[in-house]
Amino acid sequence: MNRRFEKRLSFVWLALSAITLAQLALASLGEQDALTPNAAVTSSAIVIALIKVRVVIREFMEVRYAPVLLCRLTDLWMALTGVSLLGSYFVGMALSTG
Amino acid sequence: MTTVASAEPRAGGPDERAGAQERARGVRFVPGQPDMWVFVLFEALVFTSYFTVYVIRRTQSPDLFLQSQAHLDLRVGVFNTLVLLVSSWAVARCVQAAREGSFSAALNNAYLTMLFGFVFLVSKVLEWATEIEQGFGFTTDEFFSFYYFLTAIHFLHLLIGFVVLGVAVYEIRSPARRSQELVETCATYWHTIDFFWVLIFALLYVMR
Amino acid sequence: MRRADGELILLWTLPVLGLIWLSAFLLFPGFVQPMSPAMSAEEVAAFYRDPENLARIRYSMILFNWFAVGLIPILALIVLQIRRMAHRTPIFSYAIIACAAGGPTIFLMANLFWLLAAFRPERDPQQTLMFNDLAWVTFSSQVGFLIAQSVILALAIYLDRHERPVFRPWVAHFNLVVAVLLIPAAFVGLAMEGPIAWDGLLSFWVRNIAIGLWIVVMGLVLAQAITRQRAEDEAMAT
Amino acid sequence: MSAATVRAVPEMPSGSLIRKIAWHWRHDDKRELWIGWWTLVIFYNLYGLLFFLIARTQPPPPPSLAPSEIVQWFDDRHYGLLYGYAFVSIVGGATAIMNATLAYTMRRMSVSRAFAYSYLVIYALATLPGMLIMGVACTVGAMRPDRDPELMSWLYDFAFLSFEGTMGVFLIGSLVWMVAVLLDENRVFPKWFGYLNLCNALTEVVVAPAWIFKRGVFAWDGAIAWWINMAVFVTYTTVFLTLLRKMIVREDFGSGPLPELESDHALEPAGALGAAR
Repeated sequence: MNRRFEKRLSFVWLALSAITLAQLALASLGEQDALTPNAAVTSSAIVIALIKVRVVIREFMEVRYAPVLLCRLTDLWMALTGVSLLGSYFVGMALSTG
Repeated sequence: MTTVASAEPRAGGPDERAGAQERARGVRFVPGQPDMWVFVLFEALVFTSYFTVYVIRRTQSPDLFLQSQAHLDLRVGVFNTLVLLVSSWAVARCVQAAREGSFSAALNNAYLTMLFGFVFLVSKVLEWATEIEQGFGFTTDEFFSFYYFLTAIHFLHLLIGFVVLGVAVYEIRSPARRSQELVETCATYWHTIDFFWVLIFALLYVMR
Repeated sequence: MRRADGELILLWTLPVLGLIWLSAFLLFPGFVQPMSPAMSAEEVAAFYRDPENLARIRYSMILFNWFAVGLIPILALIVLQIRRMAHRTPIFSYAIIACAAGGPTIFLMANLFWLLAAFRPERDPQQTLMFNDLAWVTFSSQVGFLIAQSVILALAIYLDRHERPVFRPWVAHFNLVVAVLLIPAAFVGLAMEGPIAWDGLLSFWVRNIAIGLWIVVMGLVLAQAITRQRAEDEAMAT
Repeated sequence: MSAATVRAVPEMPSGSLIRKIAWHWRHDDKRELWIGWWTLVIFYNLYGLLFFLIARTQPPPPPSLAPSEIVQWFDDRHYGLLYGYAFVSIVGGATAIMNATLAYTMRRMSVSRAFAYSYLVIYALATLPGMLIMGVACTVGAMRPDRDPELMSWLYDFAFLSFEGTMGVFLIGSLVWMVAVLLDENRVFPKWFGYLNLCNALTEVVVAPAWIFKRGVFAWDGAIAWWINMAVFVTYTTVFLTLLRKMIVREDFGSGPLPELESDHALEPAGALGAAR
């Protein structure tokens, strides 16, 4: 197998796993107030998830090497997801508390 | 638009070899059938809409959702994520090996993918069993309705993923078949399940 | 034994079916003088509770159940005749198969509701009334598949490019007339009395006579077509 | 399907629409397919008109209504229900020719006839839970507004649960079509349409909780069980009507691969990505 490519895949996997474990640490840091809504935790969770998704799409799914159109479409979807999740979170929270 | 199609390798035959040459020359290509990407993007939109409905409902009663969420074990979610990431890594290696013609390595990686997919299934079933034992069912409250709905629809995608991996194994096993395009198409499907889970994990286990 | 012989045997089930249908029709006390939708819940309940009626309702509906399914082989024969027509695609024969699956199922549902009403006549009159309504509405208003099979058959005949068509054009015209006669019955929900009500002239008498006539006429033209097919097969064989 | 006798075919007349239609009726080789296609298009439009505007049973009302509110609901749309479902039962049989046309696409593929036949029978049965049972229940409900409210409530549930909850036929039907399209080598439909069938099939699974919930997003009027599913279904239907039209234009009545259209060589993913958005 192509050594360079294989190394790259393994590195990507390590990075993704590290981020996931970091999320575990992050969440256990603020464990005592797990029962209060926390916009920072929520937005970082969503943003980190989208970064991970983008790495999977770019690297594992090889969109990095794909025609520009496909890169744009996947990015467009990620942007849409980010905006609608964060948007509905903040707007919804503002409406329900305000 | 035409760039997608013109670089698209047709299954088997001289076209595919041409595709491999293009790759070697660094020409941009769509991994697998471009058709599978229609599924990925369409299904991704459907999931985005499920997620959005979930977040909106959640903001309507944040306390209820947080209290119920506290009954989930974050470590299980992290374990699930890691397992699916390994399986994604294995299937990416499988594609790469098949591309280079080392089919036994490709086959081993495909089996590895299945193994980790199976570990995910088992851990999910165990997690559901624990929740149900503690008295948290599909109709317990709104959070658990969403929890079971999102994990179950993802589970269903994963079950279909085993059929898809079966196709990949079937292609790799016989020298008479070995359509690189189909192997890549199957891998694309599997990665899609992986990144859906990454989002579900963030929304069900981490978000506050 | 030639293929057409088996088809003739299937066709001869039609007179038997006709007999079943006629006896069931005469036996069911709600048909000879069709039940009015204007009857009150108590009247409907009394109708089912009358011991003489009750036995007749049950036996006639059991017969109707057989009759509905018995029509499927006849539709299959029509499918085979459509296959002999000069079309480019099997779409029309497929469509009649679809009607054969859908139509009798509707008839069976109506049948089921009548039998349910009769099974425990001691039920609350309101419930008996509801089952009775469901039965009559399903039976009368669900003419969709019957209309469709007539229209599709007519289309198939019009588009048959044979020099000697399998069915003559008048069969197609006849089918279209039948389809039109079935339409008013779809509106039974709108009237408690008058010609549209389910015991009325249009929804009951015209509709049912049209269906009966369709069965008789299609039986005769099918017999003619199959006999001709048999003669042609024989001529080819010798 | 014996071969048509060869006849001299006159030129298609220009001018009035009726003369053009008459020409197609007499001479167009694909007239059976076009009858099927137009039936599909007209039917789906009528279906939308009857269910959404005349009977007003879509978008669905909430399952959580009390019996007295259900009586009110039937009362509010009395004539809409009675006329709407009367028309539904008149045109309902048109599904036979529609499904026959779609089954024909599977017969034109390089796959076993089993696919076409299963599709045909599955969708012939789908007409009942898909609309006819609902029509009967709504007609019976509307025709006697003074009926016992408890029974009205039963009729209401019968109507909507039969309509929304019996998705097995559509689930298996979509899967049959998916497998046929993916196995086909005659290029009757592009492969992405096969995958789109899977998306549609999955939404038919998602509607299942409608049997369990009386309120919320999973109930029969919920954001997930109804609105998102409807959006997917409308996209799916629009896509297959477009593809079917293209298939009829390409049809050559042979048994090998269908010829490509000259105008849109290799544009397959373009349309697809457009539909996905």
